[in-house]
Amino acid sequence: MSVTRNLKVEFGGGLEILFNDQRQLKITLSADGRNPNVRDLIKKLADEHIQERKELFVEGETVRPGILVLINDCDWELRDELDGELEDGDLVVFISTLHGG
Amino acid sequence: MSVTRNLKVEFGGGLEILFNDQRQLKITLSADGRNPNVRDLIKKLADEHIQERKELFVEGETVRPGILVLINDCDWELRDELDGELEDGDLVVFISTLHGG
Amino acid sequence: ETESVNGLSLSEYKRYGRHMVLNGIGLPGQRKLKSASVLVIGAGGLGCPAVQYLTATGVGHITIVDGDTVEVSNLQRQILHSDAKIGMHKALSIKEASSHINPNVTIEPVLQAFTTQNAQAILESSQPDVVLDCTDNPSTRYLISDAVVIHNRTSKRATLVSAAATGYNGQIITLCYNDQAPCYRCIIPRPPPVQSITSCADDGILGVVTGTLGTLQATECIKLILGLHNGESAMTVYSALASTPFRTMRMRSRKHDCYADGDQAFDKKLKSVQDIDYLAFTGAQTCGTDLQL
Amino acid sequence: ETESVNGLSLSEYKRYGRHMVLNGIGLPGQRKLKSASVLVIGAGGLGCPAVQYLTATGVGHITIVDGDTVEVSNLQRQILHSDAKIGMHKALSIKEASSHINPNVTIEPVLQAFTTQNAQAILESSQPDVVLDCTDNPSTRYLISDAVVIHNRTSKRATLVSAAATGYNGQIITLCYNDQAPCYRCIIPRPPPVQSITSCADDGILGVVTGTLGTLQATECIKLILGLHNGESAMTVYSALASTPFRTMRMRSRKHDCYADGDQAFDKKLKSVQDIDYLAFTGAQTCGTDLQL
Ligand SMILES: [Zn+2]
Ligand SMILES: [Zn+2]
Repeated sequence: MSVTRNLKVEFGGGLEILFNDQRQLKITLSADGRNPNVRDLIKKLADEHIQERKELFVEGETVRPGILVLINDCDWELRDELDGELEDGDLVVFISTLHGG
Repeated sequence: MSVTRNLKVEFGGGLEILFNDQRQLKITLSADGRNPNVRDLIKKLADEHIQERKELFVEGETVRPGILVLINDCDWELRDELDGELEDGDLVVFISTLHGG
Repeated sequence: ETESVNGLSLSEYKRYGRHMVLNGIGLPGQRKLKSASVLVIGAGGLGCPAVQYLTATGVGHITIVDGDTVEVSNLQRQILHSDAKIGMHKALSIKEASSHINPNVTIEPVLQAFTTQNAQAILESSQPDVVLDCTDNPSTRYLISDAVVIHNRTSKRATLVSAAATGYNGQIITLCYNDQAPCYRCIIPRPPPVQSITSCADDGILGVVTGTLGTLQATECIKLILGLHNGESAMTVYSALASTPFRTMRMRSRKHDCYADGDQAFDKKLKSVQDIDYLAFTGAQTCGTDLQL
Repeated sequence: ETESVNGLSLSEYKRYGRHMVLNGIGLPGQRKLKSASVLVIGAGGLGCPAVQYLTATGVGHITIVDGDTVEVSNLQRQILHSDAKIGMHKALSIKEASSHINPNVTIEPVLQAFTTQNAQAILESSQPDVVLDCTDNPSTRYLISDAVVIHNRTSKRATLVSAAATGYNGQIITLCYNDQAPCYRCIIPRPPPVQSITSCADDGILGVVTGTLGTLQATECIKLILGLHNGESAMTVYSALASTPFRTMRMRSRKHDCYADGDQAFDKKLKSVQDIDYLAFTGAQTCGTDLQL
């Protein structure tokens, strides 16, 4: 049986450029026989929503260094990182850290 | 039958002073045989959470002029003002408008 | 440095290069900034940082309206003034400071308070693309909004960016963006009761809070001039001490029964700010004088 | 003006009155500000507005570290510099500008880049309550954080407020607040790949965005000195063009396996920033030079 979640995804710090300049996406995420997690979301974004320069978003199954992942305004480290299960309506924000000044 | 809602309430623009310097309250709001609305919330806040100078918060059954009411980051005018029904988990923000500079 | 290419001198290309390279600006954007006119009402805690960044970014024409002179109690937040300028008109002081930030910008100081008497004439002569309300009292806020509404019926539209700050708190809202956008009265139809407004001189204010709000006013203004504004009537509220310091709220549209820009028949419309006693309407004294210790 | 009451002169009472009346400040707060020491690393787009408001508010001792000199391409955002100061050291330029804002503040300019060679000595001699990272490249950000972590093992604790801005975006985070708070490495353990960092000179930046972030750095710093900070490791991210421009996120605590401030045995701890090649670590060149057109 497939479990489905409707999520809001937001990009910041310039990361939106990789996603066709879209700052916000609505994503429907499914997994078979278990709750979808952040690992599934990253894979879906990389597979279906980036045309080029995927390596500026993913590294293996996780995000590249310098990208912060925030779930409902909390650092994903407080919610099991890749294994963190997602709920309907969750807001997941991907932020590229900046260095200029 | 009584309908109950668990709400988050926040105060801003200095209004927190009327509420014992609390910026955030968790409020459980009930109504008999109908969904609780913003009118019920204002009455409960005025009756149970302000000790003095109630007139700086309410005027009749609504808030005094110069207070903005925002439900889930939207102006309450977009949600039926006093008659707007509240859902579990709604965030209601009361903001006093400022004039200094 | 007299050579000019496509409307900008070579030194302007060097000066503005770091933002001209951005998507959404480029040469067309810089030319929009250069030909824009902004009316800043209030040369205090909000007006100083706002003008500072408008000037640095190359907004071509800035009119600054303020009748006050610099006092020592202003200096904890009005960062373009200084001890040496105590007693000088604030609008002149800002003009002087701005000339060091960017000599390419024309600053027009108006050494009077913005009143029912001069409101329409100042709008008429400056023909602003954007008006920044950087004042400090409710009466003038209603006056500015009404004057902009009346002005926009017959002139090039001016968008109004209104900000305020008190204590550790601030607010900013963009008004009159188009025919369906609210004015100040649409958002706050009735003024707050007098007892809820501490007198201006008693209001404490952390200077850096006016800095944040004035800088955000400049940002809104630059976005508006560049056509990068999304046109939403959003209000951002700021509480420096809160754990969520900023909240941005989607606001109502123009109110059809608004006293200033409602759907009334022409002969019922507000026609002149001189018909209104703003002090009586708000019940509050104007202020602008500072705490005397 | 030599008369002093409870540690402040009469002119200081007049100057600071508008914030001394606030709950949480008063005379004790102003005395904390006056005796505080702040180390500002970087005298550019973030450092200018930060120092401007720290100075106006009466923070007593400010050390500014920057080896660069003023160039015309700085002036669209570095609002304390000016055409007349082109070629002058930025740290000296800020000292000069600050003296007009508030002559009561002592500014100590350090006319060198912050490097592995001078990092510990600068922290040692300034003994800061707060360090503001106002730099513009990843190498120096890691260096500053590591140097603060090492410094805090044996000296009065310095809290680190790190901000950055690129294009229309900015970020600010408060680090090293206490033993359980994260350092910069806890938040970003590995630097971003080189190809994701455009070279500094190619990065566009809207000047007013650095203004907002630098002003927010001053606000964090003032809250920290006054004891009004809630101690949370929150990060605020800003996108000037987004419909929700600000988001504040709750961040992780110190990481027990952090390279700099983890739970390693003493002999495995990072002991000296001189043991690290920060340029090799981040793979990026330092920068600070500006777009040459
Ligand atoms: Zn209206
Ligand atoms: Zn760490």
